[in-house]
Amino acid sequence: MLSRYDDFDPDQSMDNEQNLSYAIKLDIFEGPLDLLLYLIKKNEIDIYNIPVALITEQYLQYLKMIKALNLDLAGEYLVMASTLIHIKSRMLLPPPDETEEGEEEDPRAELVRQLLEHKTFKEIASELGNRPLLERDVFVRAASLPEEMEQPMPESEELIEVSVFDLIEAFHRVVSQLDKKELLEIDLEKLSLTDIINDIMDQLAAMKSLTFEDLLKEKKDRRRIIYIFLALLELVKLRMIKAYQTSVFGVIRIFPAVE
Amino acid sequence: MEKIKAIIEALIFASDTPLAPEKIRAVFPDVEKKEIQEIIDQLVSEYHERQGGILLQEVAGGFQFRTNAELGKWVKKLKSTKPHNLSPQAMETLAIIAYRQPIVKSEIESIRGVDVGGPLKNLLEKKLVRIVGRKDVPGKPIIYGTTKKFLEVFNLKNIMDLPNMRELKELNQQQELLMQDMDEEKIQEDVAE
Amino acid sequence: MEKIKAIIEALIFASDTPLAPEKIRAVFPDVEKKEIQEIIDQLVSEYHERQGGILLQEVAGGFQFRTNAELGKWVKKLKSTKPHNLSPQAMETLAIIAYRQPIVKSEIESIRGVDVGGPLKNLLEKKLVRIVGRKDVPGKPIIYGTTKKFLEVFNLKNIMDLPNMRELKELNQQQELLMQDMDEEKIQEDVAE
Repeated sequence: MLSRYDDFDPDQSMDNEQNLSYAIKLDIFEGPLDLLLYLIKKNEIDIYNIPVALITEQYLQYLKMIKALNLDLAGEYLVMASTLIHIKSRMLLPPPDETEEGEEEDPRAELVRQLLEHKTFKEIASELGNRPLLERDVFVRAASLPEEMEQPMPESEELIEVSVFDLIEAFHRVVSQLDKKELLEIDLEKLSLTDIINDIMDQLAAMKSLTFEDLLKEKKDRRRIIYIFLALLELVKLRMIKAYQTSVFGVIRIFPAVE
Repeated sequence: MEKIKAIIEALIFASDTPLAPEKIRAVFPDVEKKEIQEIIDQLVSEYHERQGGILLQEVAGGFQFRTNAELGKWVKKLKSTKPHNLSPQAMETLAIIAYRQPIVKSEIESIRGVDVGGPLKNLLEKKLVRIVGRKDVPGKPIIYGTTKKFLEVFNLKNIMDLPNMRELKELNQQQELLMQDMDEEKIQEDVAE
Repeated sequence: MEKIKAIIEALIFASDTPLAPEKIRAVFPDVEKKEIQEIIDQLVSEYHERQGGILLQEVAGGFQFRTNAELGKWVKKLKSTKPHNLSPQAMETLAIIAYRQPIVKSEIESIRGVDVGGPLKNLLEKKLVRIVGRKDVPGKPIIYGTTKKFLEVFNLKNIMDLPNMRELKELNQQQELLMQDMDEEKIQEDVAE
């Protein structure tokens, strides 16, 4: 029987304990704002005029109790505790110098704002949950249509609904299965070359043969000349085209490698 | 006319998702948009007056036949499906996203006062919430919003159809006014002392 | 009685298979079998007399709502205006072609590790991919590239608009971080539930 506990990992047991306490805590309150709202309700306090000293005291008592029960306390509760103490101390300060310009905001204002917002959303959430929910209160047609209805009309052009993110995701899937060293190196240059390669192949398909000058046309900027030249080199390397020159310094004429 | 009505009824019935009037128009390019809407409205009220088990409802920007919500418990008896059960945490997180979208995680957390990673993942998995983009601030936090499925599940025509959307806005204004009041009171107290 | 009729209508509508009267009885053990059959018959004739787009029909030992068969061609027309998604295989093949074009089939296959004849044909039919030429090596393999329609469908100005490898990596890392965060939180939540 004992042997079952031989490989018992004490660290792990502590983890479990912590997670368990986390669970209990969540069951009681969903965070410090929830706890504060509970205290406000319990004491029948006006949320716009919170007696900070009283609430802080009760809040800290609660934290003590949670600790006494040996429950793990999420950091947010401690942050709220220090906020409360800070507000309390500010409330105790003498009023600001009367000659001082500008309004001094009530130290509680920000907290009240937060509490009201939280309270509002709690109410909205419960209202949202009371709506007629699909698969709980309302149901849609679940049966599939007879097969002949599902077949679309053949002659119509198919629409495709995809985004570039779908494409990237797909590419990720592929790449993630490859070795690191095999990672496809794609950069802007390669891609812009692709455009020009496609363009050249299109023209070749139409014209059967082309000269370098044909390709340059009127757009004779340096960048384009270099790119077209690189594209031609790539095409020759890929064995997609053949290039012929009638004489040294003569016209370079290119043909598709395969008709 | 009666024929078109029957066809539109069939189209809405056959569609797997709520059918937008524009999609119906794609089938009838010759029929006016207004006429299609009128026919749909007729169908909606016919089913409503009939008080049967099926209703034609506007959901997520389209029209769909759905069972009458009052009969839900009976249908559930037959289907024994798992409804979209959301924990209170997930529901509150969803409510915040729905009403405040587009919104980043830290903003949700400042309202809820706790970490929302768990519920957020849950909502993403259920496809009720989606990543809308990234905010152009340091850290490029992810921006969240609700999905079409959210509208379908919660029986909403569109986001403005959310209950109390207007009330909530008013409440926010009231809060701001109150805050001002509080400030003023404080000053008066100060003066009185 | 009217209530039971509405419930039965809702049950038949929401069922994913033709609903047998015995199954309906399982929901209403107190109602006579005969009465249930009568109500179903009533519904059938109501829908029949209405001459609308939906009919209640007896199919395969049960009852099911179906579109009026006479309107079938309209339903088909709707279905064909519905946008289609690409299968994951087609999408992966397309992604490889987009990033690595000009490319021959065997190269795609060496990356994907499977035959891509099917998806490739699909992509050619959809005019997302085209034959750019043939390679001058034994077998004269066909070289593939993307089309103008590809750019249109993916809303790209040109091929350079595709995110490059560095951006892809960054995106991936961020996603992984996000997932890690979420996983950790998920564990806690799971325990909490």
